[in-house]
Amino acid sequence: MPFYRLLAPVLAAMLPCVSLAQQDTQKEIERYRQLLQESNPAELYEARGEELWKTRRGPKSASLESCDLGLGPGVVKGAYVQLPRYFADTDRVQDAESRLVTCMVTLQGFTPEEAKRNPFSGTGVPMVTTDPFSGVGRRSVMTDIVAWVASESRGMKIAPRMSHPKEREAYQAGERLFFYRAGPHDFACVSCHSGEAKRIRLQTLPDLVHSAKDAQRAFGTWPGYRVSEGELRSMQWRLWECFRQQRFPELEFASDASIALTMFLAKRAEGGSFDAPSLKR
Amino acid sequence: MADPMRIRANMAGDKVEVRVLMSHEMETGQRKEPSGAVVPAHFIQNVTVTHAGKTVLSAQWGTSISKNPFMHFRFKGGKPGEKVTISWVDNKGERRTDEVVIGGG
Amino acid sequence: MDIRRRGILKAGGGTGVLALATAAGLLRPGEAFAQQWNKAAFETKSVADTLKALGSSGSTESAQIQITAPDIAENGAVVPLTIESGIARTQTIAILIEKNPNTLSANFEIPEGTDPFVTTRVKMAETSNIYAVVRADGKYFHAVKEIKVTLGGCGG
Amino acid sequence: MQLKIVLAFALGGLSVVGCAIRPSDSEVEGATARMLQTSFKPRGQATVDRLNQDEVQAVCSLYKGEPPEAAREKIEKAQQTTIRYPSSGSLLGDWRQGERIAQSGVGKQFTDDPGRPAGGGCYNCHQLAPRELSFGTIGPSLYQFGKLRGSSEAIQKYAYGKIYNSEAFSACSNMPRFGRNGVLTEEQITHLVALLLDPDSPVNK
Repeated sequence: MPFYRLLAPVLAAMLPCVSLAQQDTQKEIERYRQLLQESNPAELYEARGEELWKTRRGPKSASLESCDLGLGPGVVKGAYVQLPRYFADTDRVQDAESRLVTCMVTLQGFTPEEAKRNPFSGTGVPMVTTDPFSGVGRRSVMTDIVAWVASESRGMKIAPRMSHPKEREAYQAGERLFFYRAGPHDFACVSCHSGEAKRIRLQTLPDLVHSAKDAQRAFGTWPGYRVSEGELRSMQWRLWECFRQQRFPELEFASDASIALTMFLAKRAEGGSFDAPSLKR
Repeated sequence: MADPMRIRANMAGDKVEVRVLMSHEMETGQRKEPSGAVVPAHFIQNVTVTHAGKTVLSAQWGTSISKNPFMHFRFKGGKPGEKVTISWVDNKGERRTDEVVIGGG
Repeated sequence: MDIRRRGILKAGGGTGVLALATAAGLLRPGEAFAQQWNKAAFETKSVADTLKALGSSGSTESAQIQITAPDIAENGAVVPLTIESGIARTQTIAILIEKNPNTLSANFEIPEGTDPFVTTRVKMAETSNIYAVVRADGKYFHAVKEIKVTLGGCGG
Repeated sequence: MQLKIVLAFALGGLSVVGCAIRPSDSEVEGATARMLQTSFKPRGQATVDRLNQDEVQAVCSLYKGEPPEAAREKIEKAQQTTIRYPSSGSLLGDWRQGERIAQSGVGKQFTDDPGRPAGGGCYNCHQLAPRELSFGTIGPSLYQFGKLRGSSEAIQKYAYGKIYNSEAFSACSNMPRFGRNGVLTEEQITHLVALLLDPDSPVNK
């Protein structure tokens, strides 16, 4: 546990001394976020990701430069905002991560297990202390590449496709998963993500059911560099972490459920501006 | 080897505005792994910025500079097309030097 | 706090060896800081001890030093800070965080021709005063600002 | 592994999505069930049987949290019968322990130690003691809960029952069934009741 986390209870106890109204707290936290916008460490991940995309790796010693992310081999610009989508060669709907797994397997000769082994980068400030994906300073090739691929859609409109029957099926299954209650806490995604300006503690939650604006801002800001963890986090990680807190079993990286939910969220966010990789609390 | 820095140097009036982002863990030495083992301190100690053979900024840092450090400052005397060089060295002796060409305003 | 009300920080006797050497012109500033790291100063655990280790016998509060930072930081792991000195012949800008395990966070050497201005990001263990300590023409001045640290999240 | 989701979504032949475009609802149901089976793996205390829904979970999923009146009544009635009151008698525990349980959000996650008691995470969603500024708003503010209602036996029973099994009072509530689902012990719940009702509790200051 880092030293600045050990003091959490102390801090909580100190808060009453803060003679600030809740509104002022929110205003100053907004200012804090503004000041951070001057520079986003996500850039460091994007730069590594671009390098990795061009690096010959794997048993076939090949780069990912001919990987087809949906717009043709090697086209990265604008690809992320049209994912997830149906790919004929795999006969599957795939998001950015699962498609990168496919390319690592077909182009570079990795096994699917190897390609999926280290999906999330290590946590500088571990929220999940026994996360096998994380170790101090452990990097994730997958996270770096996704950061770069996402950055190549920055400023574009979120435009998921919905023409293939499997794309519609993924969307509809994703919607059902969003409302699927289970586990010892009876939680579903919707438990927290419905209702205007709801908060967990001080953290405002996007209303993904009723607000197109919230849905757009939520989808349009992942991946994001999380200040609290000192790491870049992807949409796959976001879902994995949500299900952990929902008390579900562990969501498999790049699994069909994760892709279906991503499809549902992308569709809810359609037309919004894609502003990722972003900077988050 | 350490990752490259991301450096931006641009003219702002008669001054060069420099923004640099470094890739470094900046471990405090006070954090523990889940196993209980202390993660050893690992942090940048010295940063030097030079332009035309002259030091335009130098710094000593402790462990409380944030992970993936960011720094922003301004100096006089640079022109577009000239180079700004930034170096750092950490407590394990690892070092990194990168340079960037000064851009227009 | 008495010391603050008077606007003066006392550092106690003694003068840091490094500061002496620099002041005496034995080392060029760039060289000194490129090759040396003031271990003693970075191990100090109070504002007074840090000042002493930096070579100051005391510091005067100055309205010409500006600390730009949020009043509340959402996360102590990353707190953005800008320090700007309006004091002529500013030579160094140091950042001290009173309640951190080690007080001194950074010390910037500002040669002539470089603005006495720097932005960086620091870690804060808890709500604390931040001191910006400026050495100008061999004398020490400071400004202070309190930053509150909150924590979010729900799994803990 | 058998999942009950297929049944859940087939209930009454109702469509969650409404207007049916290709693929058919039954295809989507099948796809969703298959995804649940293939996309989650057991880890620590979070075994895959957690994905199996009980009737409350299934009905609330089906109706997206807003069941029709008949289904609502059925749930509340059935869930009432699950509430177990402590054998020792008193429902009013120690509010100080209650405050700690309300602050703690750990428990039942695959990263949590199953040997350690879980928290209620009450502040995640509710305002309670006013000195805690970091509170959530998914649930209503409970500040002055006891001051406004007193601490009669009836109120104690209500508060205990609501924490034990919220579905018995409000079908498809977002609040976990802390007692019914074995998240909190009966004793822990009495401490939370004290946090809400004890005149000395900071909640009622």
